[in-house]
Amino acid sequence: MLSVRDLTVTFAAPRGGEPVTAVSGLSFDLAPGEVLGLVGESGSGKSTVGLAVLGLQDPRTTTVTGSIRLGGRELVGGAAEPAGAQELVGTQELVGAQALVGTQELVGAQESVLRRVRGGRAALVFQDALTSLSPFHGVGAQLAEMYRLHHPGAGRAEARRRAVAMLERVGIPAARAGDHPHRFSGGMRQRVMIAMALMNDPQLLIADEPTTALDARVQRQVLDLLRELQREHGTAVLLVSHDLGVVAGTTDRTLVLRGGREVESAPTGDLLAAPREPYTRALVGAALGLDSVPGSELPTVDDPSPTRTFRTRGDAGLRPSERWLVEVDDLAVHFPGRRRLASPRDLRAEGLRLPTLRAESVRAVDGVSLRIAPGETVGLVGESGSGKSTTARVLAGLQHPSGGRVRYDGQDATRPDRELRRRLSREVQLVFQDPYASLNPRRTIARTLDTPLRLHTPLGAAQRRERAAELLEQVGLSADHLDRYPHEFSGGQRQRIGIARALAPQPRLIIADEPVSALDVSVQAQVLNLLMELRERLDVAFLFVSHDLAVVRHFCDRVAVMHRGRLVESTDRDRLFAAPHTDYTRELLAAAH
Amino acid sequence: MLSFALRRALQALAVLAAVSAAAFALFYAAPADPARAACGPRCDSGQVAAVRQSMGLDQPLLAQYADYLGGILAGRDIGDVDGSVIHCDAPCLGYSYRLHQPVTEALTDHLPVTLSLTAGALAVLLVLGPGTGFLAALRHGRRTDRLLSGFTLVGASVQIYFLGYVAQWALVYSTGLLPLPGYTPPAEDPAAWAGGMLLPWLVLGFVNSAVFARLSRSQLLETMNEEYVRTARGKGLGRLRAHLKYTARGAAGPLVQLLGLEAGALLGGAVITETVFGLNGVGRFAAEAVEGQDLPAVVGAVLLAACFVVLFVALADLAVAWLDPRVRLS
Amino acid sequence: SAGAGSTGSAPAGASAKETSPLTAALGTEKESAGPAPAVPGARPGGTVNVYNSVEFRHLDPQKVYAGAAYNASLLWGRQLTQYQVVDGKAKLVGDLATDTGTPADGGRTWTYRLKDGVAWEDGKPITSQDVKYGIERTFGKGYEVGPPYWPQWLTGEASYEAARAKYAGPQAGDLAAIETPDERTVVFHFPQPQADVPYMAAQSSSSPVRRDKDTGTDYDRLPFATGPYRIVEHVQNTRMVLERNPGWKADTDPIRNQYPDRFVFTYGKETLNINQEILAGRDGGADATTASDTLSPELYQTADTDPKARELVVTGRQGAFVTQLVVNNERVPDVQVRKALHLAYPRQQARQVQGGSRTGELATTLSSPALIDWQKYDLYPARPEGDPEAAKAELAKAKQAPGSLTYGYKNTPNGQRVAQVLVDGFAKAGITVVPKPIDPKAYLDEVHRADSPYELFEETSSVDWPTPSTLIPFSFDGRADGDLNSARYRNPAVDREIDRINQIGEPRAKAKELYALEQTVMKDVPVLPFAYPTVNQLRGANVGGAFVHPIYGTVGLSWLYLKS
Amino acid sequence: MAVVDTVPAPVRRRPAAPGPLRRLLHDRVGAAALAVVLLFLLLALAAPLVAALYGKNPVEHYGQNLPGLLSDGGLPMAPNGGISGEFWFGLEPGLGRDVLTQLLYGIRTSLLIAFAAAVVTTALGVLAGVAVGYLGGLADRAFGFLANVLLAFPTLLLLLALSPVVQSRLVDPGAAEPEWMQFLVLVLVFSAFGWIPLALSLRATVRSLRERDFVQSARAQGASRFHIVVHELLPNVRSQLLVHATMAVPTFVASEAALSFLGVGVTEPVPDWGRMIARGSEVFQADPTYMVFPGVALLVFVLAFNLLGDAVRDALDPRTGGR
Ligand SMILES: Nc1ncnc2c1ncn2[C@@H]1O[C@H](COP(=O)(O)OP(=O)(O)OP(=O)(O)O)[C@@H](O)[C@H]1O
Ligand SMILES: Nc1ncnc2c1ncn2[C@@H]1O[C@H](COP(=O)(O)OP(=O)(O)OP(=O)(O)O)[C@@H](O)[C@H]1O
Ligand SMILES: [Mg+2]
Ligand SMILES: [Mg+2]
Repeated sequence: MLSVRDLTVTFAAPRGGEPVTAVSGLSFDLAPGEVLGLVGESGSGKSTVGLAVLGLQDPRTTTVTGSIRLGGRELVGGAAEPAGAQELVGTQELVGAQALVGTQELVGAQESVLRRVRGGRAALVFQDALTSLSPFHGVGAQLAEMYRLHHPGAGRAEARRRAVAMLERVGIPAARAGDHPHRFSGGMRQRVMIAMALMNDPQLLIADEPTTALDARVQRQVLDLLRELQREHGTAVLLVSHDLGVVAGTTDRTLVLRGGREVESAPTGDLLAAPREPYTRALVGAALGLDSVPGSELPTVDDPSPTRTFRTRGDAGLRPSERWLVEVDDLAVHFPGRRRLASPRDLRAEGLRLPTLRAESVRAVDGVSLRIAPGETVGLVGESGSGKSTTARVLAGLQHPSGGRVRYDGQDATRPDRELRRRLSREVQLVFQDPYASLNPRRTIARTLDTPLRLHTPLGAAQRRERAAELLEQVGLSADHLDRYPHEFSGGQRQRIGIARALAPQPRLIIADEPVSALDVSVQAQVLNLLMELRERLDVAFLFVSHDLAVVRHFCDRVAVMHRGRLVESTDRDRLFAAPHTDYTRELLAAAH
Repeated sequence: MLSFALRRALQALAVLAAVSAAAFALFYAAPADPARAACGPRCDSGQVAAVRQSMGLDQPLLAQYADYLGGILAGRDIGDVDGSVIHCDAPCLGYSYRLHQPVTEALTDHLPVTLSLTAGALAVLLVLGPGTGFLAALRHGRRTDRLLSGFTLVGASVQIYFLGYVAQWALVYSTGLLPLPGYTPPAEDPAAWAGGMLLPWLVLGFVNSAVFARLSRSQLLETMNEEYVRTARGKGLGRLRAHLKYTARGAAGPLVQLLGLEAGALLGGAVITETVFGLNGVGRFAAEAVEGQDLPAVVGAVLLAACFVVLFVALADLAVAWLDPRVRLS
Repeated sequence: SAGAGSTGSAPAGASAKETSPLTAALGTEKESAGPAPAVPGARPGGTVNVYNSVEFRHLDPQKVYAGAAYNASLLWGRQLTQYQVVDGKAKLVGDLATDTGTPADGGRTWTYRLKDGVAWEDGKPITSQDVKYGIERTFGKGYEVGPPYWPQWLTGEASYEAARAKYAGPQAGDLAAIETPDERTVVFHFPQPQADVPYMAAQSSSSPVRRDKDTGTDYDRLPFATGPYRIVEHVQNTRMVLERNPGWKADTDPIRNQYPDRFVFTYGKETLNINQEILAGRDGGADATTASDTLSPELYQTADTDPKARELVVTGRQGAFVTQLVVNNERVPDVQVRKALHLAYPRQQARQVQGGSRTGELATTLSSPALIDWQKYDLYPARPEGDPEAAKAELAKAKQAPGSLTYGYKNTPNGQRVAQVLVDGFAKAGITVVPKPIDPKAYLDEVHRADSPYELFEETSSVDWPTPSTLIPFSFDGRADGDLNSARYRNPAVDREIDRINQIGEPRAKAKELYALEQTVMKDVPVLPFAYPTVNQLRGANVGGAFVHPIYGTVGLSWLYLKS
Repeated sequence: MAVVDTVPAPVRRRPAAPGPLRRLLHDRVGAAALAVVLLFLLLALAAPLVAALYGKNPVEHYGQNLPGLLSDGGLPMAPNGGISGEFWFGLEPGLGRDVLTQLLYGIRTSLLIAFAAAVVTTALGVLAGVAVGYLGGLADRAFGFLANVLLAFPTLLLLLALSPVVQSRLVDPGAAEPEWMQFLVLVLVFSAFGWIPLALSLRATVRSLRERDFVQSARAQGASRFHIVVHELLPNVRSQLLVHATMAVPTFVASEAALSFLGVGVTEPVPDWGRMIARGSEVFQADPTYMVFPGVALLVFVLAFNLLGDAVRDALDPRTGGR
């Protein structure tokens, strides 16, 4: 189905520096109906492979060599085109494709060829869902377009119907098909991306971290959907993921990448059971299960068997002589919905005669009460779209609540005065769910990190730069990255930059919205270790939004569960995992196992 | 959206009131004496005073302004130079002593010319401006890009009276390639209308297109690198279509804003174009009114122009909000 | 001679020389009888297009007070007297009246008789009451814009205001000073002798107006016709259509012809466009003429080099205008200094930047060659390019050096260039001139106002009719204010002389005395004559009979015909 | 990134930072454009020197004072606008001044005014547009009002009405209006109106930017509004700004010429391109040469300036790499 030979992808020197070779000499094959897992640490080139297959990198800055063949049958005499730098777009040659019926060389292929392949025979789920959806068009329309592009005969209504049906299959209600992406939660956007990729029943699906923002239940639902498609249409799937659980449950074979090179490739079962390479072994070892010792230092690739255990707060709640750091009472956030003409039926129901414009508001958060003590870590879990990010944004002061009260350190934080606002901005930091969107595309990382340091620390310019470098190293990046721009990073790297930024002013409360969702297990462990260390050293409190129950269990003192904008449960970690109160929580837990 | 429109309408009224007040004050405070102009060079000061009185210019400025506003809302009676009284109907912008005509009527006489001119010029401008800008952005850095940019830049660096004059000379008077510039009502003879306006359209559109070409080029280049454009291409959209549908939409905000401005300004400020091509539109009317110190006509023309600017700027605001759903109307 | 008839191709400047070409002498009763002398080669029919960049300010006959409008209004309006033009020479003859008027009582009483068969456009006869009513209107409110002479003369008051205080127009009742003993006779009674009544009777303000057709303000848009054409459509600032007037009889009119079927006036086109359209002859351009727009400077070269274009230029003297550099005599009281300025004045260069000799002939006199019995004189011969040495010599004789002189000019590109010429030219004679631009609209107010700070400024002056009566007595009367006497020339002897001459009732005798007085004034060099301006206008290739009217200074419309 | 930034970079640069300047110089067209613009600036500065070497000055009326150069109507007698060994670029019709020196000194006038106005309008437009777009609310409404009033007011008519007032009020009657005053008035007038289009279009952009997460993130960190406007928003509107700024210069040169035409621009005898072009269009048919020099000079300058703008834009955009 897909045959990649000797693939090398090099990014041109950003502003004169060394060219970055993101993938070098990679070869693999993918048979119809097969699912290949692509794992590896963040920044190892996984997304780059996916984009290269469809020829979507900027041809002016990217050099792709090697051969990528897409076809329905076995390759004949598959001698790859001798590796030579070829521009992806604009080159006229069509390497050997004519000879092979249904087989196409994609490296250096003509734009028209690629166009037919993209979205039709091969579809791609992009990693960053927010920035990858057009902010100007409704999601339904974006899906319908995908269908019509590859079914020229189809009418608008037909495309629309299919789009809505597909959205429902990934769990997005038909009524919201007309909404624009910025009105959706992170997980919902990700599901939109998936739905879009599945519109045309592609033969090859490249799914780049498709489920990072999804809670276990929805994740399972989506993966089931993938599997179903694969059965029906024999779709081959290249699944990029760092979640070894997902890889184990979904893929037939797994390929481990590190630094753009293949480390190991084997059937998934074998690989996970008996990894050959030390790196793989470490990676597998780093995977977190629901049986870890909470608060213990996690194994990473560099340090596969740590011993240390971080001090946790132990009992959740207030110690004497303390007051709550954050008190949230009856918080509500309603978004005005799209106005539409009320249907005759609704009107009749309400006894109205004239057609009226009605806006059904979205109750994103509806009466949430929450407390966080100093130094305490509260996990916020719940299904996608249940209002976690919205709650987090309110606490960070970015969203005006429609009702309720937020107190910080005893003071009313919904209407902070100057003094309090200053304090809040230093002591409360937010890690955004969408890392790329939260980075200014026109500022280097150095400058992005410099802002909080300049605002909240007395350091001089040179010291700040040093500190920024230090922060980057703490999250597993290097000082070399300082002068790069956000678009030059991988998804996980961006997420780590977001974390580094939040750590910069040494806050008392970090509101972290899915901070490790895009990180491979090893880096995730590294970041969690860092956070736990900080917590121990500096007594930082966390509101930790995550759908990954294993992480929550390991990291949090107390867990709050949200469902449809309401807080359905808020208990001690151990109690929750041992004996969940509500059906909903039980369901969540069940899905995770 | 509805409340936005309402608020915009209120704001527009306030703007118009402010503009009319400013126009009134400025033009009435200028050193040239309209009564003297109306009277002629041989008048002695006594005669001028008599004229001034009959034109109502001896009243305090505020009283004159109040009368004026009242006239717009409810119509009013105006004393003519000979002491007789003329009634001027509701949107009364005063009475032109120079033309012996209510200003409103005079303006409506000239408006179709200016409307035709502007509409056509805008069409040309849209093709030449964003059109070439788009092509240039697509061919970024190549020869097409440079050529197109250069072409529109020529427009930016020539002045309309020069280009208009040379173009008329070359295309109309010496070679007869194009019909004489002039205005025929489109209802009368559409072909003659288009023929007579062709050259003014082309010249006005061309001269004003450069800024659009360049702005759209840079905006497009900016937006081309957005992730969602990549997604669109990942769907199998061709480069051109992806850019048309996604990039262009993302880049359109500032352009639309500028276009609104330009449309308003073209309507209100077509003085030079109309002069160059001998079109008898509102712009020329205004210039002549200034020349003839016909204050009611000047203020009326200014107000009309202001209406257009306000209208188009508001439309542009609406369009921007419609183009980008993330923008909140406030 | 000025306005060289229908060929219209006489080169500029060559036509008007030395003595007056004009015989604006008074015609006899026989000469006043119609019909007008036929224009050679003329044929009836067709539509003449008249292009005019701006609308005429007034059409109401009692408000019209400008050469081009006088000229155009001949098409639809008639007066008591009017100028008959043959071969470019004008002669004043009776128009509605049987002759140019009969004086009695040493010029205090003037009698006019109306011709038989003169009628309004609706066919009703024109009566003496109509004439009287028309002249009464000049007293009325709103008619300040017209000439003040009838009110001043009929009441004997020096100022228009005072005259109106005595009689305030037709609304105030009957004006006793005009008698209408019968339908056909008009008798004017003046408190003082008036010599210029025949000329005043030719002015538009002497047109009859019928009381029942007086629409007040609207009369300024649609006057009721007495001439060969009537106005059938008039959209202000846009278009005006004239058709033959059925009420007009050719044999009553010794002045006007009625060749074309229609005249269509188009307003609102820029001068340059008008001229180019006429030159190109497209879309009616061949059948067109301008009414007041002159040849654009942009086209001078074409008109000089392209023989086809040169054909179409109609050239002639611009009425009785004289352009002069006015010296503010209050600020420059020393005759010697003024004389030095006169000698140093770089007239030729100043004319060169404006287009050269095509624009006019350099002047030496205060009066224009267009006046009757005019004689050229040159009291202080000066070199056209300026004579710095002579000027310096003159300055040496001055009691005090002039310091720096402020030159106020209209802020137009042309004005700026002339200013540069003057600064440069006077500097050679050691005179510092500081140029000060003035907003063109405020120019006259600014240079005329009492405490005007300018020592030098340009002005174009004209008399109201081709006798010197309105020249020295108006512009150099020390008792008049800056509006009239812009040079602020004060000479009691001259003032006394003016009063004496004003008592003379016989036109030619009066003119003779005034020319003598002019030279007395010119001895003091109150102003520096610059040029007698020339007009260059275009007519379409198919238009015949075009010449510059010797009195009104623009192409006469009443003599035009279409060649085919 | 370093060259255009208005704020001092807080971080030590890498020693060999291949800044935008180097990227710019690598771009052949950009480098050429830069050279042309610099050449013009140099010529403007060195105008007196060049004129002295050439032996003419811009104010003397050679054509009028020396016989045989101009015709009775003021046109140069020699072909091609009077170009000769003596007068390299010919003579001005009418006054007969030397075209080359006029052109040289004209660079000073035109460019000084245009640059000054461009700088002021760009600064005002950026501050107003970005600030107001970000702040929204009351500031936005107030700005919208002001902008609409100013825009609705036809500049040309205003100028015609006002410039005499300025002249009569501010200038002593006995003295000529000083050059700097004319300059100042023009710059002020251009500035008063010129900033609005830029401000409006920036406001539109910023309105959509301000809802983005990266701005929100800066807000959450307690960044001041100033910081957000200058450091977060400005870099994202830079190319828009550049377009406006580079377009402003030729526009102002042209407007200034139009104003000279209406008698409210720079008056004689200050040499000025705009006025030269205006005069050139008057005598175009008779003496096309006179039009050619200022016309071509302006065209070359405008082209170079805009190409430079393009090149700078490209050099500044981190996402479009080297070609
Ligand atoms: N600007 C908005 N306008 C309208 N609805 C919105 C807006 N922002 C969020 N919502 C809606 O509010 C609900 C909660 O969104 P939120 O982002 O808080 O979810 P979440 O719990 O973070 O989900 P996820 O895990 O998928 O990120 C969703 O239904 C979402 O569609
Ligand atoms: N446009 C670019 N210019 C320069 N370097 C780039 C660019 N895009 C990606 N890179 C670099 O290439 C490497 C591989 O990136 P890629 O996005 O493929 O990683 P990934 O495996 O998908 O990681 P993640 O799991 O974090 O998403 C990274 O080190 C990244 O910094
Ligand atoms: Mg990735
Ligand atoms: Mg979320």
